[in-house]
Amino acid sequence: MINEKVAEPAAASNKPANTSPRVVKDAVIRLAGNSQDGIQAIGGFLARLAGRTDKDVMTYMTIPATISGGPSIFQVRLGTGEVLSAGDEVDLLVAFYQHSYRDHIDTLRDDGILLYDTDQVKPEASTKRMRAIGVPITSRTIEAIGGTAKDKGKNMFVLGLLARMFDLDVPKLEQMLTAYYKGKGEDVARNVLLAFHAGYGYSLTETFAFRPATTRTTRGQVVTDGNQAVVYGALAAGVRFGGGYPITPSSTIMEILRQELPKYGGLFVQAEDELAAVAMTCGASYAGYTALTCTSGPGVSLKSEALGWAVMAEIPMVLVDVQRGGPATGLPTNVEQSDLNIARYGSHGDSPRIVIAPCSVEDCFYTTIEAVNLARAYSCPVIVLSDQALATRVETWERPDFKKCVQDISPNFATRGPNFKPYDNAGDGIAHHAPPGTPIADGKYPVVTGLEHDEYGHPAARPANHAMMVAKRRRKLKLLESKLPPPEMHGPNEGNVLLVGWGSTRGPIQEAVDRARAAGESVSAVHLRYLMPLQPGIKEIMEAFNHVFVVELNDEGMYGYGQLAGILRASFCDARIRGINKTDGLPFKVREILERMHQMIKETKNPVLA
Amino acid sequence: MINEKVAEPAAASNKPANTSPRVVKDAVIRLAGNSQDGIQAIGGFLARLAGRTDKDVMTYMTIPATISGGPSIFQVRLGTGEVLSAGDEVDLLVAFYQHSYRDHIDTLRDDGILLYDTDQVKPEASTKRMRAIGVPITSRTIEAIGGTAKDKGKNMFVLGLLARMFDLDVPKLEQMLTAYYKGKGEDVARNVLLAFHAGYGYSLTETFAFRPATTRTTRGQVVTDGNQAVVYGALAAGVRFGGGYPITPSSTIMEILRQELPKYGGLFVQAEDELAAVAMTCGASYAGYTALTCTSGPGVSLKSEALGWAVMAEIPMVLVDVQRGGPATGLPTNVEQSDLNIARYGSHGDSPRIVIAPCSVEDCFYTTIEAVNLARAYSCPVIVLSDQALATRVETWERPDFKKCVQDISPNFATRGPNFKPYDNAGDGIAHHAPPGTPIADGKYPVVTGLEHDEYGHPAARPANHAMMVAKRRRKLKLLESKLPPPEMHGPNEGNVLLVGWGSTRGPIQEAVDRARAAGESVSAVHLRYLMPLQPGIKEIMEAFNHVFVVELNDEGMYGYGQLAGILRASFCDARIRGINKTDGLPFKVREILERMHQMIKETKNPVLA
Amino acid sequence: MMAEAKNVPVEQAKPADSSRYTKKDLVADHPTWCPGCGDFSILSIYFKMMEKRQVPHEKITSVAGIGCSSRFPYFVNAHGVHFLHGRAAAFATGVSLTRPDLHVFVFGGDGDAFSIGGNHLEHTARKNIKMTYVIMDNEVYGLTKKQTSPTSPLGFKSKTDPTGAIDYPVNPMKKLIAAGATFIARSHSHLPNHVMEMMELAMDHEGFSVIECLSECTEFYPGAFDSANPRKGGVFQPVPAGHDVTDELAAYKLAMAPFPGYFGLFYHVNRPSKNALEGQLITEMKKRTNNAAPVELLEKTFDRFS
Amino acid sequence: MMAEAKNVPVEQAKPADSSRYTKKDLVADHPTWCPGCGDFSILSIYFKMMEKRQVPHEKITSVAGIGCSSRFPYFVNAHGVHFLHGRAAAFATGVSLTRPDLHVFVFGGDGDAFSIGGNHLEHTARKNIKMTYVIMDNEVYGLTKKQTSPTSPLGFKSKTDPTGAIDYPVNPMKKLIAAGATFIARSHSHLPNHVMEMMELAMDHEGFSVIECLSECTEFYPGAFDSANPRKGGVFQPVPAGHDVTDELAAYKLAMAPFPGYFGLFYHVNRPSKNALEGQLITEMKKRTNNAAPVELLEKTFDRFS
Ligand SMILES: Cc1ncc(C[n+]2csc(CCOP(=O)(O)OP(=O)(O)O)c2C)c(N)n1
Ligand SMILES: Cc1ncc(C[n+]2csc(CCOP(=O)(O)OP(=O)(O)O)c2C)c(N)n1
Ligand code: SF4
Ligand code: SF4
Ligand SMILES: [Mg+2]
Ligand SMILES: [Mg+2]
Repeated sequence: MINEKVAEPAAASNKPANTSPRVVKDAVIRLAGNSQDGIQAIGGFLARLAGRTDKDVMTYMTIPATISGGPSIFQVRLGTGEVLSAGDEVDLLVAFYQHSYRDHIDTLRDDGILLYDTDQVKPEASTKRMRAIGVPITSRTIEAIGGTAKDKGKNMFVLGLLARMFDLDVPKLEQMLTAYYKGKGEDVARNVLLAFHAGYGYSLTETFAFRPATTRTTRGQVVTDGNQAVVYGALAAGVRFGGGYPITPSSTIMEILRQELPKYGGLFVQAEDELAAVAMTCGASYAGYTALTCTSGPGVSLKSEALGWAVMAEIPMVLVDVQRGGPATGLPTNVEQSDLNIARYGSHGDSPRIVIAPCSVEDCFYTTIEAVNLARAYSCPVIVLSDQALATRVETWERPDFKKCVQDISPNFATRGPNFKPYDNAGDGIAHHAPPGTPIADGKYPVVTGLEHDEYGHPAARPANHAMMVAKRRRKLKLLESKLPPPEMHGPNEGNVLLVGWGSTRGPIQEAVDRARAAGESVSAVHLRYLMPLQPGIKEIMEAFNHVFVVELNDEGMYGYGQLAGILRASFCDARIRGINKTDGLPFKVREILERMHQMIKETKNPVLA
Repeated sequence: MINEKVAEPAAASNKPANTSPRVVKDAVIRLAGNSQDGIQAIGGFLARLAGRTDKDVMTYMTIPATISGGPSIFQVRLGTGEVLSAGDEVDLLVAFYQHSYRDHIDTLRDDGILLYDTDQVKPEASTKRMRAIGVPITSRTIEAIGGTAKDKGKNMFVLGLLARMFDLDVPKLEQMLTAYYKGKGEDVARNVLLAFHAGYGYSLTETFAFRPATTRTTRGQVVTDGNQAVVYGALAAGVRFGGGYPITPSSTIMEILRQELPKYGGLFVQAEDELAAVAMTCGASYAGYTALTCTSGPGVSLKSEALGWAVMAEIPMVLVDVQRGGPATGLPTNVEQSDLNIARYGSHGDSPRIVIAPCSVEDCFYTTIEAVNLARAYSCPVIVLSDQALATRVETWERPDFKKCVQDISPNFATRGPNFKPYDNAGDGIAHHAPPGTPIADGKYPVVTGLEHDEYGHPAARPANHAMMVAKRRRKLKLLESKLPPPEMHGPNEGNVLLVGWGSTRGPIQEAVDRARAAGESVSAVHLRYLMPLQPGIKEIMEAFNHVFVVELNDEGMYGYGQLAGILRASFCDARIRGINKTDGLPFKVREILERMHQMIKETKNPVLA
Repeated sequence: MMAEAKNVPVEQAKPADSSRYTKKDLVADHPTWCPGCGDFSILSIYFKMMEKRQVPHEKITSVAGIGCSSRFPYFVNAHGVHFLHGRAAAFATGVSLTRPDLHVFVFGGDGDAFSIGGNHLEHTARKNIKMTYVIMDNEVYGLTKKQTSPTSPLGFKSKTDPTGAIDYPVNPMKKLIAAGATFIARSHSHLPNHVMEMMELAMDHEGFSVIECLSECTEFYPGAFDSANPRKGGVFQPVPAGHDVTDELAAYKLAMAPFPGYFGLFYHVNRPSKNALEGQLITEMKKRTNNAAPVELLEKTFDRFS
Repeated sequence: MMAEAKNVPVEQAKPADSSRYTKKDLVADHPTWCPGCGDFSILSIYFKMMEKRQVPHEKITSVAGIGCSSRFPYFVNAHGVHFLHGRAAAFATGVSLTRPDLHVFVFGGDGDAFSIGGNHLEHTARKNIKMTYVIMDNEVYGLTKKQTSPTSPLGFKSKTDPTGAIDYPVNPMKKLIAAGATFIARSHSHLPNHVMEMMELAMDHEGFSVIECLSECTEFYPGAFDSANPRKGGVFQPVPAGHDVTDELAAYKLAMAPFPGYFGLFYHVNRPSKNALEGQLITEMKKRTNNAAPVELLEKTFDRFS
């Protein structure tokens, strides 16, 4: 945050602001207006700019839950050096309207800066220590580009103000603006620049400069949201068919794939419903093209039957679940990590499958590639647990090395057999299918089925056969487990408190660890990327700490622990495993994690008997 | 078994059989033929007869997996005093054909009796010590009723033989036969009796008599299978609407309800699929008539979305899941207990619901009534976990006291409000709905929804509201938990080994305990009827034993324990909880439980560190 | 329950507060629809019709699936349900068959009705379950922000067909006629009087009545239905005067007319509703068992089991 | 893949063992069907047709849902899939769209196609996905032992309608015509030559072809189709000579004939299949991006992201 980085302590007080730019490591900027004001665009340009200037960025946006407009915010955290979370407290609040001021002033940290439109906002008496800067945003924009266009222009005026305040790279910004708006027509592009310069020209007393960063990447950085990262991960992995049905917040995966796949010789089908979407995904995978389906919320429940079929038939395929608030229709535009149980247990019968979760936007890219490869290597469906926060958040990440990660997974039609057994029980127990079009040497062709079957795929109700096949489907996951890397630690391998996390909460958890350690506490974190099967060494890691708290965005359940915690307790029978959970539909704040952690430590007399 | 009860030890040898009837406590009789031979009918009549003569009976039948005919068996265990399982070993094998002899001779216990058709079967050299009795069943039947009708008659001839062999109540049998067959025409009924008497007239050297039982019941006994018990439980509970879609082995619930409900002023709809079936069940329940839907296997997966809706909307309804072999299409006509996880965790999001499991055919009746009442009391969907074994098994049980258990649950349309809040968060957190047709005093009507909502049922995305409502849906189940009785023990409250069971495995588990204790071992069993939430006191019970084995008909999973075991380990973090599992699609044999138990005890050096 | 339900028929059940109500008594949440959304007019017609017909306030029951249009029940101050995407008709079936004292209205969009809900719509129609289903067809997915709908015309540019829709669309009228629906009408939300007329006819039909009501999505498919809107220079073509609404083939022929096609009552026949048929079955069975009470019935059955 | 698939077109892919094969090379498990089940004849016609047409053995692909009829793939010694109840058409869509070198056959029952699978059937038809779907209609649920099917006639006594079916049944031909299927035929398993003729025509159709083939369930609905079986004294009524198979209304009129109705080709038009349309889209997009390789494409895209 800004004042941590302030050169002279004085700044923390309320004395008249100085004019020389102060050097900062990062800044959390919240733009609060209405969804029509295009504040998303401001955030987008700031993020893109950051990407091009070796700054890191993490954004956090709320999508209005209602259909028609309404209040909306966009929060961007710009920094040099890895930015882990969107930031708890706001360093700079830009308030477009009175309601923006009212609803968000509390998020401003002490001594933070309030930038408000004097034409719209009358700051109310507030005990908060802050530096309030009024700018006639509306009227100045009107001056710059005329009244009619003003609504389109205010965001650009503010972008100009921010460029001035943070000494951003103006030529680069101008490039981006013209590149982006020229499509929309000459006059639009002109107005955009007029408004931008009017803002940049406005003289501000408060200015900052980001501490120069040492370039960390050779290939440079890119800026995407999580769903885009999933899409391009799938394309790089060689996926050429997808089936889906629209549902928030997963829809953009389908929408972008629908547009991109044809260029790659593939296609994406918007099915009539989720049942058809997953069925055609099974079909394409059976045909030799390991395929992907994506959904959220209710769609996950609807796909559980076919997922079970893929487990039984041992067909590789990938389901990307962009988790949202549940149950039922729940909270479509909020984040939750409450689909872990259904991902592991969501089909009838014993139906073991692979479950993995990305921990950042960048990781969405690599996790999707890995999902495709695990599905193929183990002839098993793989569920990728992303979530609404990852999906809609824009982050900068190192541009991938496509020469390395792009792969061709087109089918192998080489003759198989003789005596070809797709479900051969010998060895590792992994099925090896021959897609249709594959000749079988002895002319005895296999069948792929959801009935219990013999090694050739033909129905077999013999008691011993079912027991054997159940064990076979389990055995291959044991093999995978044995090959998994130990989980990633953040902080020392032993100490007082271990925070366990999975998925999108990694950032805030690691930042919590950093803060706690900075404050002299003995706290580490371990992040689980593989949720079925689990990685080796977790038990040992936990045993090296006094307290084990599993941090999850899901319900603490009837006994005070969440979904991953329940799985870990079942696996390791360690009663110290407890949960730090919340279900308010928002990502964890670093503060929330630390407060809950301190409280639970206090409550624990003897952790072993806890 | 017979020889346990033999008067003189001599009988266990091969000396010429004596002719005076020997007194036995129970007998396991396996009839092996083809499905066309009507051996089911023999078993049925024996069961009914037992019901009318204060004998207990438990049957076990295999349904041919293929569509057209084929080999089939029916096993009936007759006894005085409670019969817990269908019996591991056969005391009397009736073999109609050579294949019947070949496939089933191994199930005959040493010194058991083989009764075979000399016209069809040539006993092969066998090391087994047995008493083989050949009877020209086919030709004698032909003599009795003529060649053409013989296929219809053989089963009745055999029934006659058994009546003679076990000194059964012939007048009662004749009554039943005439009552049953007169509908099929004069000649049929006559042939049936001719064949029966021919069999009864055949002079046998081996005869037995059941030890007289003291009548245990005042209302007398009835004979039904588990699905029938569910149906009449639902009718007694006041259920007047059901929706379903055919699927084995749950179909008969739908079929009988379809026939019975109109007499009660209700109806059952065969829907176009499971999604519609559960949807209209939700609809009827919303309309004020707590309704029931039933399914198996894939149908459970398909219903998980709407179940989640009912959790969120807090609509009472009952889903009866007659579990079969999974995953996917799996083994439709075999038993498995592998739907516990999906019952608890099968919907996306945090979706807590109530899960209970009956342990016998009789219990299917009372569990269904309880399910209806829990659903209404907690405004929550309830899942009843029956299975294929319970569903198709015929048992005798005490006739229910309908005056006591029949209830009227028709809706309450009394005016509600003012300020009516169906989702009032005050107090126990249980929703109280007003069905349509209910006036609201202040004219402000509620909405029922699957979106997260405020107390009036209107959509609310406020972070604090979601957290509150999630807690509310959890809180009411905590309340239920606090009201549950401690689980049922079989055997002393402390000792060396505790067997934990749920659902249909209760019989074999308790019989295993009895056998082990008879052999001087310290073994007890606890049976869990409530699987979500769990009953109080389980932890304490387990702590009073050295070994805790959870006996389940599902996969031992990746870590050596099944689905209930996993839940118990998560709840109590007791590493001694391990699994005795099998997935061969057949009910547990008492022997299988004991063998596995002994093996696991041997393998365990220090149970605490196991 | 069909039986029980008879204890609370419409007339008897005059509740405490069912004195004559007006439209504004039916207003609930302010609709979250976009300005100009066609759904507004259908909502106000529903209010107007109820005010006119004075269905007892507590008996008004609106059921919906998921979609912009499906938020309808939140905006009506009466009993209402917001169920699952595509399953509203099946849910309403459970309500209708257990509650002869109610006439359920179902509201939802084209995706809800023809994509994910297509099968339920068809089977509810053929079984002739008593209810009125108003399909608010904007030929696009609104709530999820502009994907192709089964009714989107060929060439329609959406987020899932950026170069234009290529899948041959569903023809709602053909589908409903072939499915065996007994009351099938088509209307246009920009012509409120016509919508009102169709809704009243539908409400009075003894069985399954369905109205496809074109309802413009001003946000994602503006102007979609101008060609049938006189106020936008379009031509509103009513079903020809001579049309015989009991002639299935003639109705199918009308359905073949090119967009924007005809508006009005395409098909209307009287076939016993499933509600009526199940009612008869109940009456018969109760007669056969001479109206035995549940306890008696169960005792009799269990006599056979012992 | 559409692209890749072009690398293995039918002609090139002559495999090691694809020398001319005979019917008996296609025989797998002995069918578990009941004696006399109508499904036997459809199976042997499939063998006969394949023998005649010599589709390369490794390219024969049969997909099914769940049901007696759906066990079909087990009895065919060729690539086959036994998927889920009602979802065979959706599964086959995934196979068809990724594999232009195959012509997928789907086999299943009336419950599979019209009850649980009704929506997939309809959308597969309107999207005109290339495949041949043979619906083996016995007007009853066979595998689950005699429940009412959507095609069971009124009055049919089943375990779920002990007093006779009361739900107005689906009319398969009407449904398929209204859905926009491009090849619609009707046949009768007791007339093998007719079935064979229809199957061959269907197989050669460039799009979605569907045959409703009456196939008697001797176990649970014996004699159901005798009235159309000359050998049982019935009358087999072929589609009238003059019938124009491109005339939708005429086809619908034929579908209105009372049971047992007409047999033969009801409707047949050429509308580009989704396979073809998606193929064009791919060609276009690849042209626009002048056939850039995946790595290039991704680099270009990520230039925009940086
Ligand atoms: C099972 C399921 N799938 C998908 C969704 C996401 N979803 C909500 S509404 C909708 C379609 C909206 O289109 P339409 O039914 O035409 O209603 P409109 O918004 O246009 O009025 C979709 C796909 C969902 N809520 N549930
Ligand atoms: C999701 C699901 N629901 C129900 C079933 C049970 N089931 C299997 S086949 C079948 C219907 C059989 O009828 P049909 O499709 O006409 O085929 P047939 O046996 O008559 O050839 C049903 C309901 C299932 N396997 N899966
Ligand atoms: S998005 Fe379209 S359908 Fe939805 S409210 Fe707005 S205008 Fe109406
Ligand atoms: S039950 Fe009917 S459909 Fe099934 S195999 Fe037998 S005859 Fe054929
Ligand atoms: Mg729409
Ligand atoms: Mg059938």
